[in-house]
Amino acid sequence: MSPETAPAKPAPAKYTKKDFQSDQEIRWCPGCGDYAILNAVQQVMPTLGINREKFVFVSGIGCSSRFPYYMNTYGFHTIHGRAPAVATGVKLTNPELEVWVVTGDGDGLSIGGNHLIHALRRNVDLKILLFNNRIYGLTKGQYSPTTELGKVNSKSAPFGVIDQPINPISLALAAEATFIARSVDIYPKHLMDVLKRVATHKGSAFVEIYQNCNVFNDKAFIQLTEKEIRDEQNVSLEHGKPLIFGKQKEKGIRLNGLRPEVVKLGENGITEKDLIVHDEKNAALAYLLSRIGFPDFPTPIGIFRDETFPTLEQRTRDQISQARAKLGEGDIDK
Amino acid sequence: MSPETAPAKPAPAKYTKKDFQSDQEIRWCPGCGDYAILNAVQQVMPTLGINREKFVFVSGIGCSSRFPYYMNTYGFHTIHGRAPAVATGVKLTNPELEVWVVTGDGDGLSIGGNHLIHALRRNVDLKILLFNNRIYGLTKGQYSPTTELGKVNSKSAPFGVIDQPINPISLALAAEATFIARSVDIYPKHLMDVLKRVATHKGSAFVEIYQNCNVFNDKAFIQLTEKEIRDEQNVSLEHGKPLIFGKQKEKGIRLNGLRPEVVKLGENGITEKDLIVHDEKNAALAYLLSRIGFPDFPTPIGIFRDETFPTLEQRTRDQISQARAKLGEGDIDK
Amino acid sequence: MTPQSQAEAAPRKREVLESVTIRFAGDSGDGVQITGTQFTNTTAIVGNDLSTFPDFPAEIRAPAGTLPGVSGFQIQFSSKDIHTPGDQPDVLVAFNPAALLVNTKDLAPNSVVIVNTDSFGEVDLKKAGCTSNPLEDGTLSAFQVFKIPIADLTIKALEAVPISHKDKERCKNFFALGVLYWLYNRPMEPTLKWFQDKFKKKPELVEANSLALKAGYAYADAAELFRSQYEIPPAKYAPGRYRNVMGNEALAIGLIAGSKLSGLPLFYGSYPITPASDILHELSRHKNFGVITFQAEDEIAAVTSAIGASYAGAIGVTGTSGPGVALKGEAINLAVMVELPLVICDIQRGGPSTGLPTKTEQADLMQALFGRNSESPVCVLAPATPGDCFDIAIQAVRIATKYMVPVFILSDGYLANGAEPWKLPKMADLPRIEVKFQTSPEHFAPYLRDEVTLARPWALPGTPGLEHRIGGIEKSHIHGNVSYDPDNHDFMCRIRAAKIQRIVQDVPDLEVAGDSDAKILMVGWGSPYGSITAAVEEARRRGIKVAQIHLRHLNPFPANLGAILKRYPRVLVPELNLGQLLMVLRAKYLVDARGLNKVQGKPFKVSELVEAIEQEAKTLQGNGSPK
Amino acid sequence: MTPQSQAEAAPRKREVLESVTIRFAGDSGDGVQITGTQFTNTTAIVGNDLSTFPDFPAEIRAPAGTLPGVSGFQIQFSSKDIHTPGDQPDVLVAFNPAALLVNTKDLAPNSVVIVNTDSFGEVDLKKAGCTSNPLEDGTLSAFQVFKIPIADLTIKALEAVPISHKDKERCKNFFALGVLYWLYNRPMEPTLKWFQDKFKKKPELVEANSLALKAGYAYADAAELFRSQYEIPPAKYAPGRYRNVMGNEALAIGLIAGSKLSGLPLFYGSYPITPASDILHELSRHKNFGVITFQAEDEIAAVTSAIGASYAGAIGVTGTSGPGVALKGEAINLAVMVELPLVICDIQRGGPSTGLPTKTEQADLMQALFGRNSESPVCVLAPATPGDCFDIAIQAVRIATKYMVPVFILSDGYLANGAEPWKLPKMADLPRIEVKFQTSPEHFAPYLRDEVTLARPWALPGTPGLEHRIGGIEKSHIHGNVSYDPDNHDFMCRIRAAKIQRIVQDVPDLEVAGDSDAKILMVGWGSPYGSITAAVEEARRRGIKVAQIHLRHLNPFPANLGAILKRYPRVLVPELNLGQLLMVLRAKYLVDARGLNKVQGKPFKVSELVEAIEQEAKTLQGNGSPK
Ligand SMILES: Cc1ncc(C[n+]2csc(CCOP(=O)(O)OP(=O)(O)O)c2C)c(N)n1
Ligand SMILES: Cc1ncc(C[n+]2csc(CCOP(=O)(O)OP(=O)(O)O)c2C)c(N)n1
Ligand code: SF4
Ligand code: SF4
Ligand SMILES: [Mg+2]
Ligand SMILES: [Mg+2]
Repeated sequence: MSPETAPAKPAPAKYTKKDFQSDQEIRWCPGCGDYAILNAVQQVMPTLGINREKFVFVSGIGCSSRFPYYMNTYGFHTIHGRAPAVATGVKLTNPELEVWVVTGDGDGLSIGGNHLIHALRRNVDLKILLFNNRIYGLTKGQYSPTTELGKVNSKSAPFGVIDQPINPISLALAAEATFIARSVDIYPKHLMDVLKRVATHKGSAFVEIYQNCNVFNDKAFIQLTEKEIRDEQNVSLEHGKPLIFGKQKEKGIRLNGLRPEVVKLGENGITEKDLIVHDEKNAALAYLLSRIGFPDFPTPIGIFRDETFPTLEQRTRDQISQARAKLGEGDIDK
Repeated sequence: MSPETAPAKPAPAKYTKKDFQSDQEIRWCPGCGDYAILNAVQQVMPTLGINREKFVFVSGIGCSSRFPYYMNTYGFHTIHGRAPAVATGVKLTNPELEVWVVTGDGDGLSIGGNHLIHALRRNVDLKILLFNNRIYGLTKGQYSPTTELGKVNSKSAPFGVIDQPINPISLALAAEATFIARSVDIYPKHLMDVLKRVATHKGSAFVEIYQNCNVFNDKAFIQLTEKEIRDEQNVSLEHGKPLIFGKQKEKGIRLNGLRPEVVKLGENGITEKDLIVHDEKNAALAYLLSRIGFPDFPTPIGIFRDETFPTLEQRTRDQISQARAKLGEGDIDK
Repeated sequence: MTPQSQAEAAPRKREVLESVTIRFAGDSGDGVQITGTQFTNTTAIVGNDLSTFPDFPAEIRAPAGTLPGVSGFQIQFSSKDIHTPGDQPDVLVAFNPAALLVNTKDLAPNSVVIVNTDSFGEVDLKKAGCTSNPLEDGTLSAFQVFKIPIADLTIKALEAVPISHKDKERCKNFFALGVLYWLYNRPMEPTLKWFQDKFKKKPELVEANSLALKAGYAYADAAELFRSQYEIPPAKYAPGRYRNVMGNEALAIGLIAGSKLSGLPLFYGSYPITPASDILHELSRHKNFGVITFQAEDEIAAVTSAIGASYAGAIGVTGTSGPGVALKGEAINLAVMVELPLVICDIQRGGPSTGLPTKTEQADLMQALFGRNSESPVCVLAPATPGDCFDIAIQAVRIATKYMVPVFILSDGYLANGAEPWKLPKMADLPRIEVKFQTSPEHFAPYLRDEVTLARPWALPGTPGLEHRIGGIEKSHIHGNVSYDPDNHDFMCRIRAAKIQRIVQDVPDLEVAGDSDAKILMVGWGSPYGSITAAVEEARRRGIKVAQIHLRHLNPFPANLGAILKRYPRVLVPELNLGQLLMVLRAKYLVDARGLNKVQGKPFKVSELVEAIEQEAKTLQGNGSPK
Repeated sequence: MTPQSQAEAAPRKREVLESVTIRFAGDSGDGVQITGTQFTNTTAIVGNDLSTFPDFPAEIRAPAGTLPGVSGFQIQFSSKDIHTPGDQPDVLVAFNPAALLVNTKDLAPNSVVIVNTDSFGEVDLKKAGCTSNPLEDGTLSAFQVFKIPIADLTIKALEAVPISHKDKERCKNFFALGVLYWLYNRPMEPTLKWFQDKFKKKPELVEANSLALKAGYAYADAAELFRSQYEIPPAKYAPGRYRNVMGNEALAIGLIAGSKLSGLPLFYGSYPITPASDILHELSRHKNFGVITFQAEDEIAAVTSAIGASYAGAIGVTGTSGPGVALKGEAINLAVMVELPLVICDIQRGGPSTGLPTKTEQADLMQALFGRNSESPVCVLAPATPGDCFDIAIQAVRIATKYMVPVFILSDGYLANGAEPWKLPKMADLPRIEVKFQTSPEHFAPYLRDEVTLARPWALPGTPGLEHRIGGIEKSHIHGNVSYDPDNHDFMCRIRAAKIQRIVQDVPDLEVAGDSDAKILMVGWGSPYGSITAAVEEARRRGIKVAQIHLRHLNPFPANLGAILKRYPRVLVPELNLGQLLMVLRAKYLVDARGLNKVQGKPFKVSELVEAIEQEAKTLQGNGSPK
């Protein structure tokens, strides 16, 4: 049974969350944000109407990368940083499969940064979830490429981090990923909405998920998680809608030339019309939004970009059929 | 003599181009664009007023990476893709040195992509020259990460390239490189001007140089090199100046919302005022410009971005002195 | 002599013991490692010889109370010279059922078991997967069990302290420590002092933990629980200041010492990986020594940045574990080709692939020797004990700079985290490392070699008149220009190999321990040194003639190795792998050496090796001398 | 028998020769490789046995006319069965002074030298660094020199053709080819036909090149230059269709055949590197076979994508050279741990580091066997000839899928670019490769092993009911869950090793060639097969008793290897490295084998090996049997 002749697809079974829970005991620290993300994924899976055996979760190494063990699907816990490359091989070989990649800020942006951008720019149909806790959790607390300048709580920079951090969304954009989004571990509804969108996207998809490592980098995203302030500190991106935020939805973001600025609705005549209207097809806007956040701006969450281009696996298949049409099915004896 | 106690800097000697030519016979194919770039660099060096022994040229592997052999400075022809990392070690150890990196589109963007973005985002004071010929020259003609979709002249994609190429300028921008520029092998004056600017920049600098590989990818940049059309096909970026181009300087680029568009000056009342005024400090603008080019737009050349932030080597030194101030010079016996 | 051997004796007296082995076990959350470390430090101060073995669970903290979550810390301390953390604990301190279940199998009949009865409720038992309560179902019938409501007693003792109930309960490990301090008659001051520093900013915690410790001590003293208190007299040491040191710590300090002795700045390029990360952590805390630490984006950047640093005049060092070394091979070959100093620390762990990241193994010898394309000779060293990591680090810096070569240090998880008393070095007593950079253009050629060492000159960028180019393509002899000449390539391949062989000048001859007229020779390398040494001593005590050599230099070998091997009819090579040194010895010396191999992520037990020796001795007797 | 031996003979007759060796030499720009290839293909059609050796200059084209720019192509062809491209050319065709200078040192006295006199002007001589003109200064006095104004004659011949002067001059190599076709009596048709296809779109070039070829032929016929024409009768072959094949080409076709025989899609993940790139080029031209080629961003992505492909049910193959293998070690270990099929093609080149990229070497054996962290057993195969690359590729696919293991193919630059006549396989005659995927959940466990092969089941994602997880952490026996159990780890390490040993079931016993009563046994592997075989034949012709075995399986070894080695007093191991197979043989079998080692980026000369054998034979006579 070669992948090219995979078993006929039976009518999608009706699943519940339980069907996506493996028998493996979960091994994350109590209180880890990874639990919430696992929960969200396991809730979204049954809603997709796709047979369970079609799902493959590929990961690298890290706390986040233990994820596949807890999904009752096919799972491959590979080596550090290489999941996107392994997943590319899987998807090119059998495009029928739904290939999800789970990675971390170290796995995906440090050792694996190159594989990430190349998988994205090739537009392989992979759903890449990057759990960003701004720390190396598994190795017990070294700073990561997303750790803030000056941060002193990491084991490898006791005098403070001196490396300018990397911006995952800007990077995905530079790599021309066709789907780019951001969500937060403890925003279950928002996270599930994003996951549903990514599940239906065809092409390279990148989702940054802010995740709390309560053991080595607790409260890294406090501005988004503390009840009191979070409404002031995040702005949700919705296609075709103006960028409004705040407890009373009283604030918004407008463009001054190419520079975004926070404005108060009503104040000196500012109305919704003055605000940026989100457009998932506008890369320049996505780039602008990728560079704003705490403390001067609310942090944008939601879908930055959603474009459709032919996927690499599609182009590979097309090329093979064209070659066959042109040269006839290959025959070694000839 | 440890680097920390390097020899006192004598008054910069007066050099000529010859002083920067090594005794090694040059090994590039006749007609290769690399000759022009070498020539430009060797002409710029004497103008910098820096002692020759301070220069270190570090490269990876590729035709372009043979560059250091031909410079009569210190040179290190390392391994494929790793030059930025080697150079980082050099610069952190001896900040007195002027460290230049020469790489190619394969060396720097394929195998070495990750080292490139990490060197850039850390803002190590490296001058990185990427010779982009959109092909693997040394290995005799496989497509590279910058080869255009559908291109059929490469040995590894006889049926046409199906990988979406990567955009080097966007990538450098996502990595927050503090200096980003583009020039062309056969634009000697422009190239030398850019090189002089990069030489004086303190921090991570990235220069993409379009270079013709006349053996395996001839005329890859024909729109910029053919006398007849080049003036229509490139727009030079100058800080504070509007984006004007064309044989008669009759055309310009303006912004329609966040979308750039080509306009004719004079036509339905369009004047210079309507055009984009270049600003090296505006990353969003740089991003917009990084994504325009042939065929719909002229290709921007010149300096996309020039910002100043503390360098990694500076921060490293500062941290050491602070630690010494705080804890006193380390003593193992204690 | 162990506690239980005293069990029948009359009430409350002082027994003198030679050695005791204690194991603390509980949840990662129970502070097992801290408790063990405190007991260790105090014991070092008291002047006993000691050896420790922290046994971590899998990297991520498993759910509280479960078997995979159990963390252990074992220490053997003694009035005599000892070499291992002990095969079997005499005393087990178990903070919960899981800890008890996981560890009882390692106990000899009649050993002492101290349990925290407060953590044996329904829930706790369920988490540990117990169907019945091991405290009642006879599981422990073979042992002397001391049931103490440690948590309750602690909380009572802290009544007055203004901290949460949960925080009080957290202090229970120090109550247990107090009990042991009394039992083995150790002073509380060092730990009390440690509380002061550790919780500077939280006085209430200083009070709470101090109270808990004292309460435990008082409880043991008052309660009629223990029939006697034990005395372990100080061991006799060579004079000098001692402190307790772990392998990675010693390695880090050794690198700094190497930097000071050579006058070279130390550059450490590394990407975190268990169990090597602590070297990075340690060095990054010592910026006041001028150390440059660079946390690279991956292992390849780590090693190549170190090569760049050496090129610019630092001593470039990179550290990792097996999987990282597998990534650095190509870059290490660049250092081989451009002949620059480079120190590669490989803190070995269980493999292959991700393997057993937190467990020990010594299976990277072949990788260090041969894990690169083409003919790629490098120097390989291996420390024998935690303290030896310091000396090996200095030796690595000396050889790397003197011969302009890459040098591997093969440590492992056991040495990295294990501790032993360590005599503080005096820098003044350590021989300087002479480094001469090329400064004058006269007679300068990039590959003109020193006659004695075959080293090429180290000509730093920034030196006027020495501008030159190096790289990974084959170089011409003397001038170092790119050369495709067939004979030159052959010549250079052989001279690179010869250069590594020259290092033998800096390798002391081996001294054979044990019986010169023995029929059996034990040949070891790396961390099994302690177990092998203890096993040889034990075997000889049992009247078997056996000799021992231990290799700290694995390439090149000491000059007299071949001669020694040939002197003994039977050569045994214990390794925590499937026979790597064994293969090299057989190939090089054509001796029919036999391997004693174990790949369990754990060090050798002394008893395992003693048995193997006895076994071999029998066969030898049987058939006279071996075929 | 060689041409010059005929030199004194009477005018213009037909001489019959057994074998001739010709070397074409000139600038990369002179079309030397094309000329050689055309001569080779025609010679294959004529039915001679042949062997070729293209010798490329450094990767980048050096300036025209300089010594480093010289490119060479050597072919030996014969009416008998031959094994090498020949030690010394009988005929040298030199297109310029540089080509002459570089190659004359390889000529025997009296050999034929054909020079293009038009390229011996001032400038040309200067470029080649000549102070005097070698055509006049006596440099060539020892040879039969034929001075032909090849360029001029070509241009004249093409007068009528409407192309530039420069383009006309470019056709001169085919004029030279015409001369040789006449001299060795080869038909021009195949080449004329080739022009038709090659320049389909440029009729004027078809005309030009055809005219040049014919002009050369006519010139040789007319001019009184050569005293005779030579005849090399066809060799006797087993019946079948033959074509000329190069190693990389055969390897690529072999992989496709493996895919067809197994019914698995072929996935080739690779990052370009000399001399492996041609495999990628070849496969990417065969998309109509359903081949998926993936040019990855680096070697690590190349091998990991191949592992992903195997996981999804393809036969995952990755190809590179030594430096690339040095980067793939960690990923190969993942395949070792998850026990998936993987084929790694290592087309070896000169090292270490970047080394001599365009030259051949066989120094990656140790890297293939041991270049990874911890205990990492893999299967290693090595082809003996260009054509053998096809069979080895199929064998690699068979073993990888049958045992679920990584399999190394160690080819090298010499095999990759060398050519030999190759009997076209009939797919129908090749044994199928049986692959059974797990389909039913019954009795399924990810690490439940087959009793015979010890392979675990191959359960593809997409199969209902088999959802399971695999990864690089140690796995529990049968169930494959993450396991930190010490005994399980030891067990799994040993079973992974045992599984590789089981492959011996698929390894044919060695057959000893030569004299069974010989005192000397030659043991080879890889590309030296031809030279060793020729040397053994020659030595025996000279009356020395010598035997030969050649290893195509390097791990595991054939079952009868040990027994064979013990039968011969002296074992010699010729390798293009410093003694790698030698070390493994000595360690495994404790035989005092001796190495014949050369690391010059060139194959062995037959004469070198014959001398070594004679030398050894003498010593053996001297001291009876060796110590
Ligand atoms: C080749 C290799 N290098 C290093 C490591 C050690 N390592 C494992 S996970 C990790 C970083 C994990 O950080 P991240 O990706 O952010 O995952 P998290 O644990 O934070 O979820 C490192 C450095 C490894 N396992 N393999
Ligand atoms: C580890 C490794 N992989 C692959 C190669 C082969 N290789 C050398 S240069 C090169 C690509 C060169 O392309 P580019 O960087 O664009 O340089 P160019 O020759 O075009 O100037 C490759 C694949 C190598 N030398 N080392
Ligand atoms: S270390 Fe941090 S990221 Fe890892 S499991 Fe624990 S809390 Fe989660
Ligand atoms: S191959 Fe191309 S890039 Fe390389 S030297 Fe020749 S022309 Fe230049
Ligand atoms: Mg993280
Ligand atoms: Mg290129």
